[in-house]
Amino acid sequence: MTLMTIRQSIQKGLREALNNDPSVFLMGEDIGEYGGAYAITSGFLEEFGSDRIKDTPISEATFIGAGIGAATVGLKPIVELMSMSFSLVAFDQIVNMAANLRYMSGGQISVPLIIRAPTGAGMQLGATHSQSFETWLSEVPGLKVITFSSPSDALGLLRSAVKDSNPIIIAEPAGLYGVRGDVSDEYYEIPIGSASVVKEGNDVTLVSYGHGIPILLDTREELIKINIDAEIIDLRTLNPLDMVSIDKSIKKTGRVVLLDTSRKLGGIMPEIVSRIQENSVDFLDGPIVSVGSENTPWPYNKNLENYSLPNVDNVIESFREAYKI
Amino acid sequence: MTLMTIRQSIQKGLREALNNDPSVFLMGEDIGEYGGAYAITSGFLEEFGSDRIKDTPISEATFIGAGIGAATVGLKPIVELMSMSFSLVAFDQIVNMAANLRYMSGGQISVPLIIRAPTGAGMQLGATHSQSFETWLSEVPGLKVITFSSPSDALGLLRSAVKDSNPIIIAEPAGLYGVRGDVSDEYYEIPIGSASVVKEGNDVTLVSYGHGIPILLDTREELIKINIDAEIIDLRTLNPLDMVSIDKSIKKTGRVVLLDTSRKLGGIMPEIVSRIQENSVDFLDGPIVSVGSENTPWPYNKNLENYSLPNVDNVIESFREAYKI
Amino acid sequence: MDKSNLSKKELFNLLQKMILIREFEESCGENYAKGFIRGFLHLYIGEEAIAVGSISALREEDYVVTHYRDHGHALARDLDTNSVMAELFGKSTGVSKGKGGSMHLFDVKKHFMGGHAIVGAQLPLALGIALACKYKKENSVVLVFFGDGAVSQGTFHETLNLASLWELPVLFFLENNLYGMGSHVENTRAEGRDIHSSAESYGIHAEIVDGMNVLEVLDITKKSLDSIRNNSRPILIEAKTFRFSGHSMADPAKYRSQDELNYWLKRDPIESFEKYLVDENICTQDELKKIKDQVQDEISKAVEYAIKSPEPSLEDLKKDIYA
Amino acid sequence: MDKSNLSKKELFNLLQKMILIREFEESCGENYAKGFIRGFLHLYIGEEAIAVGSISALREEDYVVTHYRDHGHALARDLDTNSVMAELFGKSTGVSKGKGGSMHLFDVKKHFMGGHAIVGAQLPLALGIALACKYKKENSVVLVFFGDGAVSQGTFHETLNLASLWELPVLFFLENNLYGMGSHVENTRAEGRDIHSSAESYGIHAEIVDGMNVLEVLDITKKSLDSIRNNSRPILIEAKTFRFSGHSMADPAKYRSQDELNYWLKRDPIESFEKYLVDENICTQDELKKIKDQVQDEISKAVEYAIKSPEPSLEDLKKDIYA
Ligand SMILES: Cc1ncc(C[n+]2csc(CCOP(=O)(O)OP(=O)(O)O)c2C)c(N)n1
Ligand SMILES: Cc1ncc(C[n+]2csc(CCOP(=O)(O)OP(=O)(O)O)c2C)c(N)n1
Ligand SMILES: [Mg+2]
Ligand SMILES: [Mg+2]
Repeated sequence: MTLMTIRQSIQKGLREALNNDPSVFLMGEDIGEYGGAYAITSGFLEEFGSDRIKDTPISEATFIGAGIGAATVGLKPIVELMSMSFSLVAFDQIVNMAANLRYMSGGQISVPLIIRAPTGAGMQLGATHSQSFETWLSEVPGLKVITFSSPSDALGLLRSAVKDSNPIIIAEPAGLYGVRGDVSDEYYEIPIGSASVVKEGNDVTLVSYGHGIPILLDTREELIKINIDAEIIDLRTLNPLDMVSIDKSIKKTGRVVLLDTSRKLGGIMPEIVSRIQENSVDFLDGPIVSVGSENTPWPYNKNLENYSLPNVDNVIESFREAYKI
Repeated sequence: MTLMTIRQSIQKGLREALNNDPSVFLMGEDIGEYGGAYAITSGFLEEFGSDRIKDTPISEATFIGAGIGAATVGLKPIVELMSMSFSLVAFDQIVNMAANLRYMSGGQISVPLIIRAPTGAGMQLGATHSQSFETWLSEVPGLKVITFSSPSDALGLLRSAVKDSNPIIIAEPAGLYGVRGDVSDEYYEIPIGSASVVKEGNDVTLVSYGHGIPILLDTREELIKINIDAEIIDLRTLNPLDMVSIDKSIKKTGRVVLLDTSRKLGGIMPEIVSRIQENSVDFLDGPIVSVGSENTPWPYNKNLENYSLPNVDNVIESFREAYKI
Repeated sequence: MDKSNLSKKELFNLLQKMILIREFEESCGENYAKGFIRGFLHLYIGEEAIAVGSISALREEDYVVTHYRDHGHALARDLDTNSVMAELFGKSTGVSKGKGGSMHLFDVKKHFMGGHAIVGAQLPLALGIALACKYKKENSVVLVFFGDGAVSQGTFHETLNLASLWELPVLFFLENNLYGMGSHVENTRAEGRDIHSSAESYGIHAEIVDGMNVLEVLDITKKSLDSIRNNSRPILIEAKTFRFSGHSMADPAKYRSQDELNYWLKRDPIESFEKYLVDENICTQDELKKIKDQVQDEISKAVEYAIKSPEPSLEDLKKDIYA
Repeated sequence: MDKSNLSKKELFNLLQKMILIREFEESCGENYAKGFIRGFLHLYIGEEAIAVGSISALREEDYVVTHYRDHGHALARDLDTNSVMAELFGKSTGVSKGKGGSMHLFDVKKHFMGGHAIVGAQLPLALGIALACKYKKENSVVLVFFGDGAVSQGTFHETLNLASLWELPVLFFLENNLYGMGSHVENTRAEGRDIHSSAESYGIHAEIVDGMNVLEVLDITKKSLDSIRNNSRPILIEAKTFRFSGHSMADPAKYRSQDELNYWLKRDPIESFEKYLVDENICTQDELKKIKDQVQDEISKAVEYAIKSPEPSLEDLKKDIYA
């Protein structure tokens, strides 16, 4: 075991991929000399050279499209977007090209492309810079979308993504790059499409991902004080969703709270509500509780941003109200 | 009353707007000499001149951005996109600019812009040309999204949109342009945000919009044969959703089926499921039934496309299964 | 015209392919009218010399990327005529298993990387393939086709800049047929109908070529490919051409005059090439007729093949989404 | 330098504004360190001559549109110093009520149309405002600022094409400070550091100007505005400049050399203008000091104002979404 930050575990995974597979290369704005806007690729240019660590101009549509093209002929590009918010500029390439090429070609084409991007609000970056478009991308057939809340998961999922032959979006919670945790020194992978039970419990199932997990961990501590033993599920993959893990937990606890730190409206949670409602509603002792950010653009002001973001109190309140506890 | 097609009622609304308000102008690819890809603006160039019927190059990001800019200083641009599928090229302008400008400026800016685009699958246009991105746009605070299934609604909603000071997306069901219906000769408007009860009934609430409405009308006929009297709700506005009308109907019928001709995963319906589940689940005698297209890219082949699209049988089957009827 | 030391066989091949495309497109038109082909259908009639002249100059290891008006490029790249026709009929034997349709033809084995229907979206893809070729130190070139309308898209600018900056082996082939749907290029481009000069502002060498002259297209393409292989720098070729039919089957093309059409019809790339071959005594009328008969036979068989081919099975709907 | 028949008052105004911006930015840096200002903060230090020289040439009815590095443009456009500072502090008295922050400054009454944080996204917006001016037959010009990095975006291409094609009154002002974040323009642009020539490929006349010389900027801007008003054709001005600090507060700017920085520091637009004014006997050291004192006083008051201003109320979160 080695204690490291999520940033370090991503670096470890990227280094590994670059060292093991000559078809892997990195591409993105300022990932070379500058070392990446969030310093993920700091030192990589010196280590791997400019063919494999490719700085790009501010042309997201085209360098993502180029990543797609390179992937169709056997390379494994790992493209960094400075922010998930900027993905919109390249949405046509991601949604119409990366996701559709295999289908439109009758299965001839694979697009083993990874797009990594920091995501999420909470840093006072305002409306244009705080958005979480991974929720939209999670609805696109042909794409897979992964995310994480611990260094160990980050590395294990990245390893699986590198081996996968499909276009994969990695939504990296920007506020968690500094989170520390133990990472096994033995090689392991975490399969895409598998949620994890972060904490076991019997009384209520708390579901979230990314930035939501630290909130749920705190929530669990609070709930213990009122003798509620919460189970926490980290989705880790937004597409395909691991409904099996959720349904299993619900069958045990009979109660469920979904937490999304991105906007409640239009996030991934309504889909999960819809599926729980189809699969396991009979096991529930009350409504499916869903907590998310307010349905507004993201404000710059800290108080307003905090007020929009869900916190422990919001989760507990919604839970108690719904289940009359 | 005048019998006309949806195409004609849109034309009537656009003509009216151009005649009544000098700040209205139309902009889009081939809307002038060519008359529009779906012939909506046929003859408009001759009638209103090239300042008000502005042909554009294939630069969606920029001419939509230009529409936004013109709107911020008091004009009322009505921009035509040839297809909702092409909106992705301009997604940054629509989502980050049109929707956010008012908020980011602390309420100083209004963006009274209309973007009209034909939408939906069913014409064998394949994966890149059959998508329904209005469902994503419906989740963006700052935007309003409307749609329709009759000439009368099309005109009434368009009139409201022209008077509204917000950016509005009109998702025009491409397969319904030829649908005929009576349109009042008296002036009327249909408020944005109001669903309509297309048919009254007591036994089940059928909810859809756009291309789904003709399917529900047929479904209703079939259900009558088994003595089920269905109420049909046409959402007409995807944002803001008229949950009041839905809840009211559910309280009456105790059963609900949601139908979306776009993909079930990630459409507007999961959001509605989630809200019904919060508001009126206690009034339901069974699960919330949701029917939509398959979660695949759109195929060219007709059989496959038809197989993906929901039809009367799918709706009835899902309903009967869920409610054991 | 200058036959550039081509053998009779090579010259015949060029002619045969152009006629194949012409007859194929005419058959498509008929089968669209009959309802066998559906969706959007864009014919290549009038532009045959471009696809044939340029793609004939490629090596097997080179790549072709194109837009939705792609039948000509597909046939010039030797995609199986039967399978292309079957694709348009939506059959499981189609090059894209009936899932792509006219606008989305693919044959990866032949390095034919689509058929792309979002205007301008194919340019970044081509760039990426070229990047891969250079990365893998292959000596392949990517030939990418696009129209005058696509020049207005941001991806044109971004891609040309990157291709030049990164010195990638891309041959940008601009099919300037003067119209993007109903819009004349002079109404969509500030600098009017001559587009090649844009390339120079990216440090990309550009050539202008008569798109109705297959030998000229072949010649300039060959030289350009040589240059790209030697210098690893992109080149842009602008071909002046015209589509003889409407933008798609839905378009009666009322926005252009009969005079303009006539001007171009007189320059029909097939007729003029036939005349040249006959005038130069390379080809007899008999031989011409034989080629046409052969091609017509090939097309009839392709239509028959397409009609007889099975529809995809319904389970195919959910296949080919993930690798 | 050439004072171009400016009155002493006008010259003082230019100087005063440049110093105001400089001091404002330095104060921002301090208040960021103190945690009063958060989010991304991009300083304009070193580039003051551009905002002041160009915006001073505008009329009230003209419009300004800019990017996220927008404090200088805002102050040059006479936005209230207190309200701009309060915005950065996220206060309800800020120009955007604390909702926009540093990157999203707006003052519609002053025709200051933002503050846009997606690189290149402001260009179409500016185009649209210009379209409206022409449509309404107003004689206003839209002055839009963007960086060398933004030139790589597709919107640059699309917007220049349309501005020229539609003959719109846009003055494109390129602040070429040689870097977009850590990327030197020669690593992002095929044709290297001189960008103005791109404009010509759209039929747009371009000017190059020394961005460190406020009088030159003013002069060229005035001439360009006259030309635009008379001919309704866009113009592009490329100013050569340099930002003295990092891209944002997070950037130690290790990608550039001390030598390069020193080269530009020697051309400090404020110092050189002060020297000119003193050398030409237009201004005494005492007068200089007085301006600085006044400005420092204004800035201190602005900081005080910002600190004392109330936070937005929590209900404000849900306001200003719909009109
Ligand atoms: C982004 C986008 N916008 C619009 C369209 C609709 N459309 C398809 S082809 C076309 C015209 C393209 O013209 P050009 O590039 O000149 O090619 P040509 O058809 O003349 O071969 C248009 C507007 C599209 N497919 N994609
Ligand atoms: C679409 C998009 N991509 C990337 C960014 C991140 N980013 C912000 S500023 C910047 C550099 C812009 O450089 P330039 O245009 O030269 O302006 P300067 O900062 O030098 O004034 C980048 C990459 C962004 N805001 N938007
Ligand atoms: Mg064309
Ligand atoms: Mg710069």
